[in-house]
Amino acid sequence: METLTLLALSFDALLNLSLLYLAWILLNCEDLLKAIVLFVAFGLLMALAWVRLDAPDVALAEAAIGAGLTGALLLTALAKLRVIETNKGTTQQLKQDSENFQTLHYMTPLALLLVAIGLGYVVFSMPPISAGLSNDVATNMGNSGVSHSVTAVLLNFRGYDTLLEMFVLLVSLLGVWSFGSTTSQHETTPGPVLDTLTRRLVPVLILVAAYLLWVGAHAPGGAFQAGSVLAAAGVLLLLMGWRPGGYLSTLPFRLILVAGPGLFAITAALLYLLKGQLLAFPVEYAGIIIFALETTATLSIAVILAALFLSEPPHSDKEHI
Amino acid sequence: MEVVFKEFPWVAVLILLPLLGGIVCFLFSGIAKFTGLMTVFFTALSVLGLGWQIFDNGVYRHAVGGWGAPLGIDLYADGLSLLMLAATAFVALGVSVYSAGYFERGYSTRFWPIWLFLLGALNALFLTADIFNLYVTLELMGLAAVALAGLAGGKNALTGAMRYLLATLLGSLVYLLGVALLYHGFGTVDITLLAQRAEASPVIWAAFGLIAAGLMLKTALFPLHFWLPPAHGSAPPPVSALLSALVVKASFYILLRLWLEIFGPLVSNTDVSTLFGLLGAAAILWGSVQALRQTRLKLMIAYSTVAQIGYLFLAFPLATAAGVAAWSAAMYLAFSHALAKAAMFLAAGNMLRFGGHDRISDLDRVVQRLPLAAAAFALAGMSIMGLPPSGGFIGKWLMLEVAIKQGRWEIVIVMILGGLLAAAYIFKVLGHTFTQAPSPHESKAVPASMEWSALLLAIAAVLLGFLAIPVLSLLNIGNPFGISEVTP
Amino acid sequence: MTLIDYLSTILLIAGALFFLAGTLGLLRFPDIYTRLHALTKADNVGLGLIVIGLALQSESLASAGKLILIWLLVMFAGASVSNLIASGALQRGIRLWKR
Amino acid sequence: MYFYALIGVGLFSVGLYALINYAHLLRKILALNVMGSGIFLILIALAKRTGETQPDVVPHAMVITGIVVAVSATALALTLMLKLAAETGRAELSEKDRD
Repeated sequence: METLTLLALSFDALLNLSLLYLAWILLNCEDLLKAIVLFVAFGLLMALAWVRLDAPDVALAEAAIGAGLTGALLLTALAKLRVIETNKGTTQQLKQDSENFQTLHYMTPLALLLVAIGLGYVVFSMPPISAGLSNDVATNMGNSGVSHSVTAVLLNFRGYDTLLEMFVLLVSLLGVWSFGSTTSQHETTPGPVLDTLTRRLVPVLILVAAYLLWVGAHAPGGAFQAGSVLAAAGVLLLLMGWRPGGYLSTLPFRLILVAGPGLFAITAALLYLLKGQLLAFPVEYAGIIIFALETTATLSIAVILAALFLSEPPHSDKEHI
Repeated sequence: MEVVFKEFPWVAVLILLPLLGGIVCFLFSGIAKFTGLMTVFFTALSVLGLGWQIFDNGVYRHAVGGWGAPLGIDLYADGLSLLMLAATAFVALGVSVYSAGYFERGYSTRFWPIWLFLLGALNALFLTADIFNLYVTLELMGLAAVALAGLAGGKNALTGAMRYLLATLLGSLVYLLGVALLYHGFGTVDITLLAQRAEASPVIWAAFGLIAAGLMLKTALFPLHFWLPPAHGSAPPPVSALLSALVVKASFYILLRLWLEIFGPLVSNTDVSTLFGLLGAAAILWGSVQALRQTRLKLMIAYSTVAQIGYLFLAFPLATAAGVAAWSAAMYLAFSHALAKAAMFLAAGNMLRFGGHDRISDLDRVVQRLPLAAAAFALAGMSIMGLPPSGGFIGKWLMLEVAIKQGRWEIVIVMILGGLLAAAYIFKVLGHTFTQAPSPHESKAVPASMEWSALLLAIAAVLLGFLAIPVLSLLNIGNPFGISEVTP
Repeated sequence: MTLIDYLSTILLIAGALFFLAGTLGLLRFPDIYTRLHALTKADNVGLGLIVIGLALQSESLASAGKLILIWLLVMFAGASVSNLIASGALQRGIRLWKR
Repeated sequence: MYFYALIGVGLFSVGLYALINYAHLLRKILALNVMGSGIFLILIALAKRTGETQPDVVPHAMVITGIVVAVSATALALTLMLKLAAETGRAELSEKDRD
């Protein structure tokens, strides 16, 4: 037993140091492509850290969104940036931000070191045992409609946060669209390997997303994880060169985009009218309401994330002018 | 009938109506403008309803989902929230009517959904009693604000929006770290429970430092104001009005709320208040001098915002001895600044639309050719300078009174200097509106809705000066400033 | 320890050795193609051995099936991505290493 | 578990340093993401202090919310960066760009 604890401890120590080391290297290395690749590796190690900290839901979310989708977003952005730079004939090297604190050049690391030491002290000053809200969660689980505690917090106890968070996603997509197209669309024909990969993998991804959504009620998983896996299927299709084109501006597509946040907000309003309380799910129907909310949320999250990856605005302007 | 009004879920309407309205605008872009205007109108009416409700019944508390703090999220409305909601409603009405005329077709379909989501985020922010929920509303507000700031495109607007995005994201992250420390220190994210459980400790100090730093960055308090002038100066005028009038005030509101409820009583507050006061004074002087030096009208107004934010922070040192009076004065100023600054940006937008530029020295007889915009600018300027009988005058007068009573002459001097500098930069603009430019310019017609919305907001800012007693009594519902009162 | 425990220990250790060898290869081999070659050994064989070792320990057939599924998916994705990387490298004109 | 929280503090500081120090916007966006990860690590590591095997799950839900907010912000920031680069040719902010 003793050796096992020692093994676990040294594993934690190694993981911790690798995280910090990777973060340092990725932020300070010369090559941006390398930085992004290291960031994805960093995200995967973070997912490992979440597992070590008994947070499997967060690990799933991190692996799918934090490392996967963010990585894909960063890589395509870098590729587009390279195209822009080639067209404009500009090159960039690792450069200090001359505008920020030029005079404080040596002071900045020092000040940050002091901040870090102070924060570290504060972390250590926390009481060694604190139940947080775990007892409140445990007592109220029976009335939450689900048996998995993270889902209960996300969709029921603090469902209002999740309602607003869906709108954050939607606003970022509207923002991305309102800035307009970033590059000229260039169609790529996928090679046979990517083609096969996509054909085989997309159905599997859809299946995995459905599983994650369903399992969220009683085990790690849920709308955000399922939505991002489904979004990954969309990203693969987009990488294949599939372009939704006109679909993006059609009403059915827009309805899917807003279904998650919209249904959440309408549910909140209806429950207020019926029960006099925002988002107060009747205990006997809580499970089914949460499942309905999660299903629409999964679809919306998936489509929003994939659309963020595409980042091309729909051609709605042509349609209305 | 009266029962219906008193029991009606105004709070739910205030949060959900703009969010759902935004969705409708997004789905049916053909009716976006109409839906947007209706949504804003009914949201404003709901503020009236909520005001009636809490005037009769006292503070409003609602446990979302029926769980109640600490497990669930509580909504909370008192006089302070009501004042911020009212300012939001007034500015929202004015800016929406203006925007209906301002944005062309293509921009209009993009503007309305994002703006309504921003309105929903603001209302949700003023109504929550949960510091993590505040983080989510802050992010919703911040991303929507950035999207609007970059709406017009072009190098300056994009640079301003990018700078703004980096500042607002950094501010939210630092705030979130403070929230994380508070949660783990005291086991709750509910403001009222935190106030009961918190005690002076390293956790409180660190959390206060982080939350204050994050929110100061978002409020653009000197010297963390660097992002504000480019963002507010280069956004489309109605967006600048929203950003300057409401968005920076929202983060100030959070800072004030948390200071009053949690940190003020714990953090040995004379040093911190003095620091806030010093930064506020520096903001007033620096912002005003910079405003005076600007050659572009919108940048001048943006720097004026930096200065006017300084006044709000002057209340910190004054409040240690006279909490209610100092905070009432500051909030009165915040309210009248919201109206006046929105009016000023809209008037500047009219001049920009009219002449195709906003060079101050080139305003070319705006007073004759665009009298309503010039009048709006002058009336709003009255309130910014603090001339009687405007709302700005009442706010400054109340604050001066407190400062004189306490013998804080340095604050009195800074306030008077700030007023003089404001007079200088506003009269500089007004002077140029009378003079003729060397070569006459092409001019473009400005729709009446844009002219009148700017003017009505400016008139409201002046009329606010006559409403001191009812506004102050509404503000003190629920005694939001009571806790920081030091009993002798 | 039962026979099954011994068996899975051996499999796990063997799998870890393959990962070690693969990592060494990734770090020490001279060009991108040979590095890919080393990496796939770790992915396919190493992970396979570990998955079988763990599957022997699993409580139910379903969880053993999930483990096998992970292995299959990793092999499938690994093979495709290695191919993409290699063909990308060829397109960019990166030459094969010759002694 | 304090070690994980300390690493969280470290990530936050390293990210803040890079955010201030480097001019390239892509690096600033990476830095903000690293800072966010640091904060999430603090939130989750300290949630293990329940004294039981089951950690406090409320911070887990908060972090999932945070991760989604982070990806939204990243997407918006990247698009803004590309638009800016298309206008100015450089993915940087500089004082001289303003007129």
